[in-house]
Amino acid sequence: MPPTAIEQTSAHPLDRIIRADRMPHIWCPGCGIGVAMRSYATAILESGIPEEQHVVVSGIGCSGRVAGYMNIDSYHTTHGRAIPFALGLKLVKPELKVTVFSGDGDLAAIGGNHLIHAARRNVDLVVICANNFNYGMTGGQLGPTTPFGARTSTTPYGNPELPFNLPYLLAAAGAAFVSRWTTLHPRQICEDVLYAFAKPGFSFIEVLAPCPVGFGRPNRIEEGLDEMELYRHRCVPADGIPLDQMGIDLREERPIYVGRLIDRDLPPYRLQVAPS
Amino acid sequence: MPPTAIEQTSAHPLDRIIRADRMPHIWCPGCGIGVAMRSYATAILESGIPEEQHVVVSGIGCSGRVAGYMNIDSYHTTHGRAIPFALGLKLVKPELKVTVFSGDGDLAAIGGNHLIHAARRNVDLVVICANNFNYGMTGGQLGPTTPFGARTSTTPYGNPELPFNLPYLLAAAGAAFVSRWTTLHPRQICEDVLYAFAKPGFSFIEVLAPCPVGFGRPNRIEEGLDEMELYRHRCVPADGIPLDQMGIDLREERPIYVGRLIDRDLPPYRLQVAPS
Amino acid sequence: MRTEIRVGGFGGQGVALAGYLIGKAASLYQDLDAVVTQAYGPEARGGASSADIIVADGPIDYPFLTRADVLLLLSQEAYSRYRWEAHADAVVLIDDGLVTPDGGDAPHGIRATSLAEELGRRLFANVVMLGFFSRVTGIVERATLEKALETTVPPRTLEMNLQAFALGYESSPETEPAA
Amino acid sequence: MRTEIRVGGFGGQGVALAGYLIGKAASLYQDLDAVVTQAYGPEARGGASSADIIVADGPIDYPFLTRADVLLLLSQEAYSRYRWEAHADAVVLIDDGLVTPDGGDAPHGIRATSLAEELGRRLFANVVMLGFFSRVTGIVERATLEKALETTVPPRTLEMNLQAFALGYESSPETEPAA
Amino acid sequence: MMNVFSRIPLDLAEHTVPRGHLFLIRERCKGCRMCVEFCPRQVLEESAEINAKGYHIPQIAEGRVSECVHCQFCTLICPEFAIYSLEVAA
Amino acid sequence: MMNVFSRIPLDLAEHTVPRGHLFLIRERCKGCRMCVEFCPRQVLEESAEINAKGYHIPQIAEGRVSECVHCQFCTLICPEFAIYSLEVAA
Amino acid sequence: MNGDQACAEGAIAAGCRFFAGYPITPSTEIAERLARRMPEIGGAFIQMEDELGSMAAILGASAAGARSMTATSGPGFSLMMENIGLGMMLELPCVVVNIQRGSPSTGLPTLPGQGDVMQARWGSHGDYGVVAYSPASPQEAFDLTVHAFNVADRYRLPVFLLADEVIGHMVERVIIPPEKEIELWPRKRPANGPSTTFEPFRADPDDLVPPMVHAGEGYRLHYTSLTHDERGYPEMSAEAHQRLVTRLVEKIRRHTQELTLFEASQLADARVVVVAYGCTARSAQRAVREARTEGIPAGLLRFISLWPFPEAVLRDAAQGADALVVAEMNLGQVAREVERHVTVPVHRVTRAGGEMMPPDPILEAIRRAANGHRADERPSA
Amino acid sequence: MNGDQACAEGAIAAGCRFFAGYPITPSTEIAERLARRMPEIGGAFIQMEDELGSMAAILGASAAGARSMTATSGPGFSLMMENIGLGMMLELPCVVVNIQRGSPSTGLPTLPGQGDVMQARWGSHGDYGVVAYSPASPQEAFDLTVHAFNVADRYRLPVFLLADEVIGHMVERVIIPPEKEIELWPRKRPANGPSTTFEPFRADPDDLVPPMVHAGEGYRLHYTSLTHDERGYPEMSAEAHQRLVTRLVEKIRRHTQELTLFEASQLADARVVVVAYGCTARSAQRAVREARTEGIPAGLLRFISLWPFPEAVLRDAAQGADALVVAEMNLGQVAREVERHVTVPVHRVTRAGGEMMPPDPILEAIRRAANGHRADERPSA
Ligand SMILES: Cc1ncc(C[n+]2csc(CCOP(=O)(O)OP(=O)(O)O)c2C)c(N)n1
Ligand SMILES: Cc1ncc(C[n+]2csc(CCOP(=O)(O)OP(=O)(O)O)c2C)c(N)n1
Ligand code: SF4
Ligand code: SF4
Ligand code: SF4
Ligand code: SF4
Ligand code: SF4
Ligand code: SF4
Ligand SMILES: [Mg+2]
Ligand SMILES: [Mg+2]
Repeated sequence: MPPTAIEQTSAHPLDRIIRADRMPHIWCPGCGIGVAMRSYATAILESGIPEEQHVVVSGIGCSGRVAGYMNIDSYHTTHGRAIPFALGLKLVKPELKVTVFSGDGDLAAIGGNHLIHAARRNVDLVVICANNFNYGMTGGQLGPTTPFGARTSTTPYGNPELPFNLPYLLAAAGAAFVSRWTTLHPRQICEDVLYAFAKPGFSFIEVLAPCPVGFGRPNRIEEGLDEMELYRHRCVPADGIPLDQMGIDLREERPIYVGRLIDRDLPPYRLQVAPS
Repeated sequence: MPPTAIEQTSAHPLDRIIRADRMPHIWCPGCGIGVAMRSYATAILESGIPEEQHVVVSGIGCSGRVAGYMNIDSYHTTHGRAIPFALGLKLVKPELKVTVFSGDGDLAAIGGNHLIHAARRNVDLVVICANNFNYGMTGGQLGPTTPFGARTSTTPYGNPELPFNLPYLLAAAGAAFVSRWTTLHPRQICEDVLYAFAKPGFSFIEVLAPCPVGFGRPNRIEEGLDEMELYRHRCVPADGIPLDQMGIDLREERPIYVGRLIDRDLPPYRLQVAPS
Repeated sequence: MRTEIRVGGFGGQGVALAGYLIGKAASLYQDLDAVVTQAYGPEARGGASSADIIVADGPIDYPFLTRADVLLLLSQEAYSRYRWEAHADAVVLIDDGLVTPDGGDAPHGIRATSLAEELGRRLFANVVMLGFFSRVTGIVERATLEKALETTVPPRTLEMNLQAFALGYESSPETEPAA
Repeated sequence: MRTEIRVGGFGGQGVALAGYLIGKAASLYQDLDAVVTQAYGPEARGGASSADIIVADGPIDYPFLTRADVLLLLSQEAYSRYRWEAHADAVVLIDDGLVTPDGGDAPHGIRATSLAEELGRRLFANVVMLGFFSRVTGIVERATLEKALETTVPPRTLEMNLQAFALGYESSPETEPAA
Repeated sequence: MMNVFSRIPLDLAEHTVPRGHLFLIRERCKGCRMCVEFCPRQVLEESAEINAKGYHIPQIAEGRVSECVHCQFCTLICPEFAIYSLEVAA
Repeated sequence: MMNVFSRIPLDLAEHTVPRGHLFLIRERCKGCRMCVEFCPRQVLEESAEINAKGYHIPQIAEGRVSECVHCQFCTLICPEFAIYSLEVAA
Repeated sequence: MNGDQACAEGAIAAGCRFFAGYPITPSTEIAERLARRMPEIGGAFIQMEDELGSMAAILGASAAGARSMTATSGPGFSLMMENIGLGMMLELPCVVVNIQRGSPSTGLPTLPGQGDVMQARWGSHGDYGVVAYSPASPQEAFDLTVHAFNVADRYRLPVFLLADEVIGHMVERVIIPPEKEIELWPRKRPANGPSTTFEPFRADPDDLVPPMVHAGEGYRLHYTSLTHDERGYPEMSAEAHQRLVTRLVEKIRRHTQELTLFEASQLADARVVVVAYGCTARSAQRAVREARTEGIPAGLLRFISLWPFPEAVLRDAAQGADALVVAEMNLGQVAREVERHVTVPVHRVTRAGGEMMPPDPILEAIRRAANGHRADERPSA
Repeated sequence: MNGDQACAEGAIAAGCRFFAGYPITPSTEIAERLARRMPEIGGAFIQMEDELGSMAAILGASAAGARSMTATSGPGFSLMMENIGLGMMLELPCVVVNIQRGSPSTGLPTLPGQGDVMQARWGSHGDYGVVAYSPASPQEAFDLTVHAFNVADRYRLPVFLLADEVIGHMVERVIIPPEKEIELWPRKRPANGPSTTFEPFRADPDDLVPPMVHAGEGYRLHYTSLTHDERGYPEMSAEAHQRLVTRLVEKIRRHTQELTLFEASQLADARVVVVAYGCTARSAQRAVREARTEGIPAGLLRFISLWPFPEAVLRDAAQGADALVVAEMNLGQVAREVERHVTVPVHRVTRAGGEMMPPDPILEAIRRAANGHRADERPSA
């Protein structure tokens, strides 16, 4: 049998939960954000919680465009402020499942303060962070997760800064649940989002995602596919590895730990109530 | 012999390093900030580094007034921005010893993002944080270190938020040196400031300090002295205690761990240099 | 009728509360209008502190003191600062345990802080002073000030507050001898 | 003399670079003034992309296209979007591997992307197109465009760039048969 | 170094194998080849054909049309919501 | 629970004991009593005297004037830069 | 009750059930009172990590359907500017209180100023319409807070209460009317439920305000801070931008009359009209009274709304006057607006702040104006 | 070279050796170029965690003695407002570049606007003087960046370069003069070394600018964002505040003439004067040329400096004219200033942004103005 064309169609099973009228999205070929988003979309459908009860809030960035593509109540706010916006929304309507979907720069650079304070308060939010090791949207600059020595458009001689180890930071700040996966793990992302939906308090799910245009090319990871291969070869389950070892380094010999990293019961944030 | 009056004088041995013309300072009776400041002042004198080479940068708060009382080059900036201001200054004149002296609210609430990013970059700064568990300056509100359940003017029914464990947070963010003392430990503070002066990279020294007016009174620690007694009874050396146990809790049975908590060699921040 | 009253002292002496109580008594429990304003020291506690009350029988436009008619002074600093800004014939009340009046001045003195200390808490010096003020000036009545205390202070401290007030009200309103 | 040139395609095709090279060649290496402007898609890559070059023999005020005299089109989308905004008699150059012209239109075609792919990197389609543009229009000369390449592209890619340019320049400038 | 990804095919092997039928929304595809590379059954390959945006869309490799086990990994890994498989009634 | 503060007096005991003479900048004192409470030799006590701001300043307790060992803890712990001891030539 | 507390009570009376703030003198008492009060009435009080977060949080709360508020002073107001712009763009009703102190920068934290009037108008990037009210007493702080919520909901934007430290900290009798006497305007809401044709940013042509949809109501709406079309979808075009931005400005400008609040006293025969607002108006009131006792026919136009600029009432008031006196605790921010709209000489009485402007300099300016002195040339750079 | 890159090269030519920034379209190319260039010349490039940090860092760098700069666009400019106020208060020279895009909020990130003109003047709380320049070509972006540093150092304040996306991204020939031909004004420094009587905030009465002392020079100086006296010590009094704030405003206002830059073309006989700036001035130039070919005596007054407002040159230019046309890519921000200073009709040509204003609407306004049409009433709220 010769090669066969795949049957063409114009609709996708997820079209009811994504804004199909806005497809194709703006993301580059090989970009991982779409995979992270579909994992979230799938979790919504599998959650058993009506779609009308789900809200997604994003900041600004390529990852921040997710809010614009999800066919649920969705807010595309300002750079770095998705978490406090989501917090206000959630406290007023605690019955809603409020998820923040945004990028490493949005959440951990300009939005870093809200991130650690929301984790500290243990507010009942699910935060999905698409970590592509750079600022994709603005053209591939240094971000707070860019590995030491990596090249970006603002570190042409190699990054002189050490990156955040996000799970460790979130653990220290007070998050109840932290996990890390890559876009090679769509099922696990979906599972952990589902788990986070059910878990009271602050959940943080880091999804490593290729950004071939911004991060990949300057660092000789030409295609999204190449970064996926890298994940395939270097991802290792984190079981038992201490949190301070979770940093990601580009050097070949270092593993990338993935899995559920923190899962603990801390009192979730409750508004003050006057004794009656 | 009957009680004797202490010999009166009008000058103090430290008057050359403090702005004696501005004494008495604005701090309340029993406030601990003065003790933390004098420990820093002593360290400057003992450092062997000429006083002209020392710079202090503060944010806004009672603790932030330290910059105004030190008789060295001193900058009293905006609330939360002492660290990036100091960073700019330091990068331009690396030969200066730049210390940031500010409060828990200034550094860890509004300034939290700069704090974690400066630690991540491991910029060569010494940060002294006078942690009095509240916002003293504005009259005793909730701060990011206010213990769970504590009363402040904005948590009249008890604090519903969990506080930061600052040493743990700083460790996760990337600081090279972290220690914690109280105002009962002026010698140790001085020693650790001296140590931090000599240590490349980011040092963070947390000094627990009584704020009887803001934090003490609503929490039945009426006087500065009472909080000092509490330190006397509950401070315990941190040796071997894991960082995630360093949180401070008001409940009687919990110890307050003090000592050098992190001391590690990480590459300190260096500006990018073009290969020649 | 517009009477301008200033209470002066340092932070922690309850100057603001004293001012508030006068204003509350006048505007809520007597048929007067009143405005209370307060001079803050630096943002923190511990600096100089004062509270001004304007009491009038009609709407008050400019809410600040132009020149005090009555002074309640709880510290030397307050005395030096405010005494001579006030009308020369102003009614001046001082804590004469803390304030030494200038030569030629003859304020009404009461050892408010010592009396409060005897009562057990020096923090009540302000309330002692209030009693004294009511007695000496009569601008605000004992009953309304006591009502203001009742509706303002924490219930568990009310008793002691009323005692402090009585101490001030009942002490003899002697004038300090002009030194 | 004011000539308005538009290069259109999608992100990643090097549209901006092509525009830049034309402008640089004209303004630095020929006795012309030039302005290059660029239409960004959304902030990210991957959307539609275009670059406009105004070439003139004197100062340029309004720096944008009013109506294109020359078009270099690297995608169908760009063709549909820009072709009929341009002068009807504009010189239209297309990558005819990617663009199917409308009925009645007779642009100059070259299989730029295929040629670049044959050379080893489809990314060089833009440079193939540049060569073709120089040959067909003569507005900017081969020598100055090559000089612009030399001073712009990373040295290690210069050789391949010059080959791509030559491929475009030397291919026969045939007009597409009007379909 | 234990490979996390390898779990997926491993698990699959233990089930009775279903069959899938593939669909593609041609104009959404950006030719990233994720589906091609990560199909555990090598069902897909890049075609020579390009869509309106100039991307090479995938096709079913020679002789592999019935190899699809409806594992849906192509569906999950396609960043474009472009390709998916539906289970074929056995 | 080991008490960190207790280190200070412990160390001191091992040295030959010097003597200190105390000084006070009266108008700086805010009567916080830190010097009084934390002097390891109970040299100080609160006096009845108050300064211009109304604070009770410390004084040397009955019979303790020569007990000062110049450990300087009062100097270190005074938040007001108000009290200090100087070593008396032995 | 002081002005801060009155403002807090006003919020509660207006049905505000979400407050997010960050302490700052002289606004802190608002937060402190609401920290105590909100939990009593089932509302939310949260102290955020900074003012950026406070502003974002009240927008989120608004999006969920609550009446929400924050309170700050100059430095915090500056920090809120980006997210105030977000509120304008997403058209999320809420109230932002600024108890002004001595500015710029940290300035005089405990002392009054009125230096943020122009900032309230222009502090965030780009063009958008603004509504701001300025109370002259604690009672008015209460009343205007209620009104600000009403206006915010009717016109869908963050509304500013621009008070000053004098009003915030001054204690005066405040009468809180019984609940049923407080007029509350409903938020503008869509007539019909979710449907595929519903466009959340399609404004009614008569008032230019789109009805508002909240999270969790089944509309599956999208709000974006990018320029958007009537569906709420991003649209990167000059046309969409022109349409949207013009509407954001026009929906306020067009309602200037409805939004204007002022108090005129003794204007009928006034030859010298004093314009003032906030605490300064109280001194102006006294200066006018004293001028009258001197036989000068002075009057007072007190602006209660500052934005949209009350130009019509200003022009009316200036009609019969020989001169205007504008008194304010900044270096002439409202005066420069006044100058745009009148032709008679404008005498500026300015103070940088730090203490309430006393009546004297205003009285003197009235005298100068009455004697036909030229207004001082003080072009503002 | 595009305008962004030209600006970066201008900074280097001006001796700027410290850049702290945060990427934002359309200013990012400035950061990217300096990331490459600074390390080549021993300067500092640092990408901060946000714009709050960027602004604070360049102030610290300035305090240490460096010429320092940051670059951003509307959203980041809003975030910088608090620390811009700090720079004004501490009188720390530096340059803040805003490459304007479509505003408000996230708006149109990749498309041009000129909507931040009033924000540049009033964006931080309180009163202070402001200097802003607006380039109309990449070459001018280079030249004005150099000039902005000079002005910053002479008058001790953060100076704004208010460019727009068109200029930032437009590629044109830029000539960089040899180093020795670039005029650099020195920062104003004290005549003598440290002494006990030196007062760091004592201004020279002739220019109102205090000489500047840097960290590490032995002065043991204190800088505070609180209101301060001449020693730099906090002073919480209305008098000190009045003295300080008035000086901050006056030191700029008084030098309006020296700070004003403009280009007049064909004004001598112009009956219709077009006022424009930045990219819009290029379209205005063409419109004027076309009007002339139609026989309309039009001329162009191009503002190069926007703040302090060039009122004198405006009045001069308006002298012989029958009408003014103000063209800008916002809803009339400079037009409202123009209206304050002239009596002839002012025709506004406004666009919210999203694409460069083409010459046509300007030409039409010129025609209308020439035919004596009334200016459209468009009172700005
Ligand atoms: C206040 C502000 N500063 C800067 C920007 C420009 N900006 C937009 S997205 C972005 C970075 C996004 O990075 P990240 O969150 O990692 O998302 P990615 O694009 O990588 O998915 C920046 C700096 C902005 N929009 N607003
Ligand atoms: C932008 C801004 N927000 C708020 C304030 C008000 N403010 C001044 S100091 C302070 C808190 C200080 O707390 P902390 O740093 O812990 O110092 P402390 O007074 O407790 O020593 C606040 C909220 C301010 N000055 N600027
Ligand atoms: S720039 Fe990077 S993150 Fe953004 S769409 Fe492209 S690949 Fe994805
Ligand atoms: S309020 Fe607290 S921190 Fe501030 S001076 Fe008083 S005791 Fe110290
Ligand atoms: S469903 Fe699985 S087996 Fe079938 S094509 Fe997709 S990835 Fe391959
Ligand atoms: S994964 Fe999707 S976008 Fe990528 S090649 Fe396959 S079908 Fe196309
Ligand atoms: S020096 Fe030591 S012993 Fe002497 S008084 Fe002070 S604390 Fe006591
Ligand atoms: S420690 Fe200092 S301030 Fe406190 S009582 Fe002693 S001398 Fe006075
Ligand atoms: Mg990213
Ligand atoms: Mg504190």
